[in-house]
Amino acid sequence: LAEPLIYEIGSTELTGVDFEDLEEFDAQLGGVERQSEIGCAGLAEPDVMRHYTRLSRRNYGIDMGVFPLGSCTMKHNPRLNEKIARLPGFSNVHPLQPMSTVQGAIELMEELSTWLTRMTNMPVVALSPKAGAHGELCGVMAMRKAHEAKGDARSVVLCPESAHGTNPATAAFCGYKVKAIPAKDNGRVDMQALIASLDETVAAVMLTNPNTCGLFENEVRQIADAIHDNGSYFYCDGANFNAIAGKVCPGDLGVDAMHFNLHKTFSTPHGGGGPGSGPVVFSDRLKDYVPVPYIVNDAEGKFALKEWLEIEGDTSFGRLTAFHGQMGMYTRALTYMLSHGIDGIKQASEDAVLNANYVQASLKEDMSLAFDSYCMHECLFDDGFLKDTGVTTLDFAKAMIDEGYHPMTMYFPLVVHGAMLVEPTESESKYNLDQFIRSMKGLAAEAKSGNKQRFLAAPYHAPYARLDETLAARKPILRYENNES
Amino acid sequence: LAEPLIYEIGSTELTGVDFEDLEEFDAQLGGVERQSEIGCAGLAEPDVMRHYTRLSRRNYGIDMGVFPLGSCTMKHNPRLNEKIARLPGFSNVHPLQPMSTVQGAIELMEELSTWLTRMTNMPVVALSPKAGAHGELCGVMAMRKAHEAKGDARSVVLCPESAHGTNPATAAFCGYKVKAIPAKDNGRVDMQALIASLDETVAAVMLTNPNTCGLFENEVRQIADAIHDNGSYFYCDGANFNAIAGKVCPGDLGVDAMHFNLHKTFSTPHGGGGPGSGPVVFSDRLKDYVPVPYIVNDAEGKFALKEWLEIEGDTSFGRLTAFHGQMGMYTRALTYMLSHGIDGIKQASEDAVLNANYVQASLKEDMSLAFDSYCMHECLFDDGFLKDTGVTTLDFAKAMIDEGYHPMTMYFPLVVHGAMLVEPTESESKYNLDQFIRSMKGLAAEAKSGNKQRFLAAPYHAPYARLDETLAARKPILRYENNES
Amino acid sequence: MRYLPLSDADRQDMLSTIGASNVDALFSDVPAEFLNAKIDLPTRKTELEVERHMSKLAAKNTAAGSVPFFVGAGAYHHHVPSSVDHLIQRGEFLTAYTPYQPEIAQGTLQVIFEFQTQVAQLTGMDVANASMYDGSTGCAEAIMMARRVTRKKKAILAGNLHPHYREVCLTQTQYTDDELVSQAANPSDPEAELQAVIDAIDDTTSCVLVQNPDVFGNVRDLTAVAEKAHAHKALLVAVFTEVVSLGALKSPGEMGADIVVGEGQSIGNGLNFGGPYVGLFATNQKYVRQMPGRLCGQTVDADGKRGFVLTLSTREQHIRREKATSNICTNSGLCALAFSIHMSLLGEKGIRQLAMVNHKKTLDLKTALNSIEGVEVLNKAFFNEITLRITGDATDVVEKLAKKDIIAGVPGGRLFPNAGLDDHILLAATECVTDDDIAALTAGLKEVL
Amino acid sequence: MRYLPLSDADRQDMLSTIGASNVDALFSDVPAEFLNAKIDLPTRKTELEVERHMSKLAAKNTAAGSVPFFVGAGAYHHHVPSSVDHLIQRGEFLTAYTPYQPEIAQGTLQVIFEFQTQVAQLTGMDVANASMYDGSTGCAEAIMMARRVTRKKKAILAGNLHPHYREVCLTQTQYTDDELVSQAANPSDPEAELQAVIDAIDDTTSCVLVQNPDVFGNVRDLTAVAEKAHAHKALLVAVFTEVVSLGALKSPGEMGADIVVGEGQSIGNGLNFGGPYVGLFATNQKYVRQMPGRLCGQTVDADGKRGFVLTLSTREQHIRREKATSNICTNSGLCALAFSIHMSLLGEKGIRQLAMVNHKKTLDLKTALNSIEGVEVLNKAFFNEITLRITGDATDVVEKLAKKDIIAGVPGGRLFPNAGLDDHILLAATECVTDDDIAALTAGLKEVL
Repeated sequence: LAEPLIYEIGSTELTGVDFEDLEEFDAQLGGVERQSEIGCAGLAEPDVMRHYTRLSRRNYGIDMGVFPLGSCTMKHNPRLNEKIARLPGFSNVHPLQPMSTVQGAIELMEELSTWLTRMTNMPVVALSPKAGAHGELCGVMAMRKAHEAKGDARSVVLCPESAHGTNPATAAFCGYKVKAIPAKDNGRVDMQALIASLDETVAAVMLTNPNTCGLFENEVRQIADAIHDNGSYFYCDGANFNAIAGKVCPGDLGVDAMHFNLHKTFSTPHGGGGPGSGPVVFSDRLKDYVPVPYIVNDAEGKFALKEWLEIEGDTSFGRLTAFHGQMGMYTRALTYMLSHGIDGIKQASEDAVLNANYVQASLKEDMSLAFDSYCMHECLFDDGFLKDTGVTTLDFAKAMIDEGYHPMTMYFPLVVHGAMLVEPTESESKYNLDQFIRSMKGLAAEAKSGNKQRFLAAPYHAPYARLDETLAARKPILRYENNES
Repeated sequence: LAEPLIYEIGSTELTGVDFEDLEEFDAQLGGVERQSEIGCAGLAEPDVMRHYTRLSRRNYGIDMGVFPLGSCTMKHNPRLNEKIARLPGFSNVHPLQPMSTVQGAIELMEELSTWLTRMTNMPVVALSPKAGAHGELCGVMAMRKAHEAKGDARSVVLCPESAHGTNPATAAFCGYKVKAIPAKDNGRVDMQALIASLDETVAAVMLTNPNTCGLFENEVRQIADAIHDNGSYFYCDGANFNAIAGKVCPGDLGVDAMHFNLHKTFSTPHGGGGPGSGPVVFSDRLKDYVPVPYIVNDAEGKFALKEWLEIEGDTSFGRLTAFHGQMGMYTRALTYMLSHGIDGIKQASEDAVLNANYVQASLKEDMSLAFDSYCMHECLFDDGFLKDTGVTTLDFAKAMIDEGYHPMTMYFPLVVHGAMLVEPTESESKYNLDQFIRSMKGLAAEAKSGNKQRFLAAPYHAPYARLDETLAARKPILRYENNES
Repeated sequence: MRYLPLSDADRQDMLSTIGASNVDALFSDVPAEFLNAKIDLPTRKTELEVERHMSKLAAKNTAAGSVPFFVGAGAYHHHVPSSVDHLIQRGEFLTAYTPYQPEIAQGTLQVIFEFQTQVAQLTGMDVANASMYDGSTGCAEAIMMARRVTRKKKAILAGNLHPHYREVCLTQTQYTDDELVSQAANPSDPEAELQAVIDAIDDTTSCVLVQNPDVFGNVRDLTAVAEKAHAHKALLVAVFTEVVSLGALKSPGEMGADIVVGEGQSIGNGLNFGGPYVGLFATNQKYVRQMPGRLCGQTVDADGKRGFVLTLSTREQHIRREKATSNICTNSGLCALAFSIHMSLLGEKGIRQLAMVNHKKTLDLKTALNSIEGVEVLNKAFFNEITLRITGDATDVVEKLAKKDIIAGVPGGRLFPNAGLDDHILLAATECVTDDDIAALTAGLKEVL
Repeated sequence: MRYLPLSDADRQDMLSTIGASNVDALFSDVPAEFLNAKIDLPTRKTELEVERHMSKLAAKNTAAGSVPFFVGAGAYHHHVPSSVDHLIQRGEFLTAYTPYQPEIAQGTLQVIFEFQTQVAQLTGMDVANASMYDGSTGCAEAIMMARRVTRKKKAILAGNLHPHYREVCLTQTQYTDDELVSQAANPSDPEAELQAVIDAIDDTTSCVLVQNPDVFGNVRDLTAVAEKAHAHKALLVAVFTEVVSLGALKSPGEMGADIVVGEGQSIGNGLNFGGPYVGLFATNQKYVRQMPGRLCGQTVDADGKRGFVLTLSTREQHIRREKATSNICTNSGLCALAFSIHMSLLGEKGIRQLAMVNHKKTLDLKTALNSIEGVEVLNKAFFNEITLRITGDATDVVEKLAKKDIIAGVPGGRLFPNAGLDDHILLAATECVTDDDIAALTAGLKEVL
C-alpha cells in the first residue's frame, strides 16, 4: 500500500499542537506580517504517529539485519547512547549560556578529546567539524595555513586514485590542484610513483589507511617520512579508523592530521543521512593552526571555550561552524567509548577484521576477490565471477535485498571493476555471518547457473520495485504541488 | 521470513549485559546454590535489538492504522504519557520508601481521584485494582461486605445476557448465583423482566451502560430506583464509559459502584495484553467498604496511605494487591486527562459517538445493522448480510486484514447472530473513516457477489496465513525444548 | 485539541450523512436531565503545561537512583538496560491488542512463547503462563488452583510470607470455598518457621505457600516441605518476590514445588511506586489445564510455517462465564515483554552474574552493618535482603535517615503492625548499590542511633 | 562485552576457516613496532557505571527547562512534542543509511520530499534541498552558489548578520574565488544597516547576505535590498536563525530573495549545546542545478507506483570529485526528520499560533524590561528577540544573574568582541517563557544593576 503525502491527508486548518489562547494584542512586527498562505499541512497527533510509523516500515536499518555496506561501517547503535544524549543537562543547554553554567558540557568535550588524542597518539584535536568531509576541510585548511605561515605557498595535493571523492573535492576547495597517485596490483599506493611526484609544489598527501580497498598501507611509515622530508604534510582520511582503533596509533605512523568519522566509528546512528561529526587530530607540526572554538582552562581551573581569534598573531585558520560543533555526537561517542573501554575498542577492531576475513575466506571460491591477501575490516570483490552471466554488480546487489539484506557498497573503489565492498562490522554474530554467506553463495551459484531472471528486475520482495532514476532527473519534481488548485 | 527463537540464535554462554568482575568470595546462600543448568539463552545487544525489532514488525498496532475493535477502545496513545510515566520521580520510586519521600506520588493519586470522582459524581474511589475484571471484584466484594454489615446476606446477582463474561465470573467468584436478564428487541435490558427478578435474594444487579450492544440504557434511572427499592446495589460495568465521559455522570444515574478500564478509556497503551488498571468509584452507600490502601491526610496536611485494616470495627473488605496499584497507569491517565481537560474529554466522547454513527450510517445499506437506532461509541452489525454467501463473520473479519485493518470484534455480544462490533474511537479522522467505509463496502459487495475465495483463506497479505488453533490445543507445545539434546 | 482529528467542518459533514441535527441528538437515549452535566474540572492544557505540572509532582519524590537506597521487601531497585525500554516502546508492541488475531500478532505471540520458556527454565518447572497481574494476586490464584487440583480446601500460609501477599490471599478467597490458615512471622528463626508449616500439613491440606527467600531475606531449602506435602497429597506452592534469586538458588522445581508463583518486576521493570509489575506463574505438565491465565502454544499456519496462538482458552471467562477458573481477563503483557527482553540480554550467564553481584553487595552490607553498635543482622543465609534488629524505633530511624537523603529500608512495623517488629528494618542491596552508598548508610545509622 | 556477539569459541572457529593462527596474523601488514600500542585509557564499564558518569557530567550543566531562560542568538529554547522524539527513534529511521537504495528507503525518501516541500513553503521559495549541516555552513554554500550563478565574486555580508555565521563564511571561502566584504554591526539603527548594504551593491556584486530578524532581533522588509541587487544582477541571500519567525513574517520569497538559508533547529530539535542542528536551504527553480546538497525527487517504480529517489546527484563529490560544487557529503537527515514531523504536527495553523505566542511573550518581556531604570530596549520591530543596552558591564550582569539561576541572555561582547557592545544583552523569549520567568528576570536585573 502506498502511503499518501501529508498534503493528501492533512490540511492547513488542522494542527496536532495546542497553544494557550492569546488575547488580541498589538504586534510589533514592523508591518512585515505574513499575509500570504504558507501551505503547510497539519495533522492531528494520531495521524502523525501513523504516517511516520508506516513510512519507517518502508526503510531498512541496522536494527533489521546485516548491513554490509563497505566503507560506511553500519555497526550496532546502542540505545544507551540515545538515552544519555537526551539527558536535559546535555540536550537542553544553550551554546551561548554562561560558561559557568555548562562546566559539565565542556568537561565532556575535554574527556572526549583525551580519548581521541590518546587513541591516535597525537597532541591536539579540533572537535567542531560537522562531518567527515568537513573534517577534511579542517585538516587541509590547517595545512595550508601552516605553509602560509612559513611563507611557503604550495599548490598541489596528491591523492590516490582510490580515494573517497571528498578528498579531491576538499583539496580543490582549498585552492589546490589535485594530482592522482596510481595503485599497485596489490591494492596499495604505488610508493615509487608517490615519491616521484613529491616536489616543492606538493603541499600535502591525502591517504586513507586502511585504504578504500580495505587494505593496510604497509609502507605507510616510509611514505610519511618521504612526505615530511619534502616539507609536505601527511593527511590521513580516518574513515577506516574503526579497523585499527585500539590497535594502532596513527600518530606513530607519522600522520599530521586525521579526521574521525566520529559518528560511524563510535556509533552515532546514521539517521538516514546524518548528522555526523568529524573531529580532526593534529600533530605537533599543525597544532597552532586549529580552528576556534577550543577548550582552555581559566586561572581557577574552570573550563572555558576560546571562541574568537585574537586580533594579532593568532594562527588559527578560523571558524568552521556556529557554536561548538556536534555536542549530540560527542555525548554518544564518549558513552560508546566508556562502555567499550580501550580493551573493548581493541576487541571490536579485531572482531571487525576477523569478521571481514571470515566472509572473504568463505566466499573467495564463489565470488572473485579483488586482492588475495588478508583484508582489514572490509573485503573487496570484483565482478569477475559475473562475467558472461548477464548479471551486473547492481543486479547482484539488488538481489541481496530479496535475501533480506542491505546491499554492499557497489562500484567503489573505482580502481576495481564492478567493485563490491563488504564490511560486516564487529556487530555481526557468527550465526548472522553464516546465514549471509549462505545467501551470497546461493546468489553467486544462481547467477553462474544462468538464472538471470532472479536478478534483472530484483528486488521482488521489497516494498518497492526498482525506481526510475532517469525519469526523476529528467524532469525533476522536487516538492508537492496541489494539482487540483 | 520466519524469525528464529532466541534459543535458536543465542546460547547460555553469551550475554548482552556487562557486570563488574567479582573477586572470589564465600557466599552465604545456606548451601542452596543452584547447581543445575538454567537453560536461558543469552544474546549480545545487537542481536536482541534485531530479534525484537523484527518480531514487532509481525504485529499490528494502533500506530499502524484503524483498529475498530468494539468494546476494546483502541484509541490513540499519546507518547507524552509514556514520557511522563518515565520521569524518575514516578518510575523509580519504591512503594515502601518513607511516605515523606513520595509526597508527589500520593498527590498524583489524590489528583487522579478528584478527576475520577468528579467525572462520575460519586464520592470515593478505590484506585488499587489491577484491571477491569479486578475492579469488578472490588465492587462486588464491597457490596457483599455491605450486605453482611447489615446482617442481610443475599445470594443472587442479576446480569444481562449480553454482559461481558467477566461479570458473571466475578459474581460467582464472590459466592453468588448468577441469574441472566433477557434483552428486548431494541437491544436494551428488559426492565420488566429485571423488576420481576428482584426479590430479597438479589444482592446486586450488574449492568453495562452504554451496554455491550453500544446502546445507552435509556431506562437506567428507573432501573436504579427499582434496585435500590429492593435493597440491592447497582453495579455498573464502566467498560464503555468512554462514550459518555464528560457528558453524563454515572452517579446521577444511581450507580453504586463502577470500575473504569482506566487504561483503555484514558489511553494507556494496550501493550499486547496489559497491564491495565481498574479503579472503582463508589456511592455513599458503599464508601465505608473500600479496600486498603487509600489516601488519608495527616495532621500537618501531608499525604499518607492507609495500608492496614484496623483491628476492630474496620469495614474495609481487605486488600486486592500488594502495594498501591498501577502507578504507571495513574500517571498516564492523569497526563491524558490534563491534556484534554474536561472540555476535551467531553469533545472526545462526542467525537467517538459521532464517528461510530457515521460508520453505522455509511454502512447500514451494505451490511446489516443489529439495531436500527443511533448508537453510542460503537455500532453493531449481525451476519444477516452474509446469509447464503458461504462467508462467515470470521472470514469477513480476516479479509479486513488484507485491507490493512485490524478486524472488528466478532461474535460478541452473544445476543446477536454473528455479531460484528465496530468501535472507531475518537482518534480516527474523517479521511481514515472514509477509507475504512470504502473497504467495508467493497468487501460486503464482494461477499454478496459470490467471490468466496477472497474470504475463505484470508488473510492473504498478512505476515502469516491462518493459524491452526486446533493443533495447538490438541497437543499443546507451551515452551521451547531443544530436540537435539 | 491535538489528539482529535475532526475539524468542525468534518463534524458538520458527518452529522448530515447521519441525518442528525447536532451531536446531542445522538445522545437522545440519555434522559435530558442527566446530559451535559456540569463538571468542576479544569480545561485543556498544552503539552508544555502538562509536562510542567507532572514534573513538579515528580520532583517531590525521592527517586531511588538519586540517593543511597536499600528498600526491598517485594520490589527491587535494579538497573534495566536502555535497549529494553526502547524496544517495548516500538508502536507495534506498545499499541497492539491481546493477540486474538494471530496472523497479525506473531510478534506478541512469539514473545509470550519465549517468555513462558524463560519462566519455566528459571523456576525449574515444566510450563509457565503468559503472566499474571503481579506476584500477590498470583498467590491467590495458586491457592484456588491447588483446590481444583486436590479437591481440598485448606491452604497454609507460612509465617514469613510477604504480609501484603497474605492479605491479598485472604481477601480474594474470602467468598470462595478456600479455607486459609495463616501462621506467625518468625524473622529470627526461619527454620522454625518452616518446621511450623511442615507440622501443620495434614490430609485436609490442599497446599502450603512458602516464600523463599522469605520476606526477611532468609534462604532455605524447601525440599522437606515438599516431601511432607506430597505425602499428604497436598501441593507445595513456592513463592518468591525477588526473581533474580533464581539465578543463584536451587530452583523451586528442584525442591519439589508443584506451583511456583512470584513477582518478576526485578527483570526488565522499574519500581513504579508499586505497579505495574508482572506475576510469574509456573507449574508442572500434569496441572496445566488447571492453570489460570493466558497460555500461548506453538502451531503452524496454513502454509505450514511455524507460528503461535493463544490456546487452552476454554478455561477462561469469556467462554466459561460464571464457571471460569478465574475472573482474570488481562495479563501484564508489556511488563512480560520487558522481562523477556531483559532475560534475553542476560541469558543464563548474565542472570547468574547478576545474582552473584547482588549477593556480594548484600554480604558487604551485612558486614558493614554488623559492625555498628546497637545493630544486629538476623540472617544466616540470605540472597540480597537482610533484616536488622536495632536498639530504637525503626520508623523513627528510617525517617531520620530519609531526612539525610538515605533511604534505608522498611520498618518492621510498616509490614507487620502490632507484631512486635517495630525495632526491625528490612533492607535489600542490589547491583545498584555502591560502596559509597553502604558507607553513607553505615555512617548515617551511627549518627541517628 | 555486551555489544560484541562473538564468543571465544566462535573466534577460534573463524580463524581456522580463514587459516590464520591468531587475530594478529590478520594485521600482518601493520609494521610490528606499531601494532598493539599501549594506550593509557580506561577499560570497559557497565551500562550502570556509564550512566552514572555521564549523569554526573550532565548535572553540572544548567538545563534551559529548569530555570528562567532567555538565551537566543542563533539557537532557541522551544518545546518539542514528545511524539517527535519517539518517532525519530524508530530503528528503521534511526539506523538507516543515506537512501541510495530507494527500494528499501522509501521511508526516508518520502520524508525528505515532504521536508523539501515544507521548507519551500515556509521560505516562500520554489525548491529546497534535503538539509545542510546547519545555518552557518549553509551561508558559506550560498555565497559559492551565488558565484556559480552570477559568475561574479564579491559577496557583501550585512553588519547585523550573526557574527559566527560571518566568521564561517570568511573561513570557508578564504581559499576559494570568493571575495567577501563584511559591514559593521548596528544594533540601534537596523534601517541604516540595511541602507549600507544597499549602498554597497554594484555590478561586481555576486550576492548580499542579510539576516532577518537580524542578530539583535530587528525585523525589516528586505524588498528594497532585493530590488537593488537584482538591478545589478546580484542575488539576495536572505538568512534567518529563527525559523519560527517565518510563521509570522512575510516570507523571504515574497521579499524577492533568490536564495534563503537558515537554521531549522527551533522546529523539532533541542538546543544540544550547539549541535546537531539542521540547515535549511531554498532557492528558485532556475537555480536548482547550482544548489548544493542532496535533493530528493518524485518518480515511479517499475510497477508504476509513485516513489522517490535522490536525484541530480551529478553535482556531488562522489561523482565529480575535485570538480564538485561542494565538498559536503552528508546532510542532517535525522534532524530534518524531526523538523518535518514537528512541522506536520504544527501545520500552517500551528506554526502561525506558535509564532504569535513567541511574539507576545517577547512583547511582554520588552514591556517588563523597559520599566527598569538603567535598561533600554533597542528594538522597534522584532519577532522573539530583543537587545538591551544597560548601564554596566553585560558579562558581569549575566554572570550575577546566572548565580541566581536566571539565564538572562548573551552579552554583546561575547558575540562582538572589541566592538563597543559590552553593555548590550541579546535576549529571546519563546513559548517556554512564563510570566513568572519574566518577573524573575525583571526582579533579578533590578537587584544586580
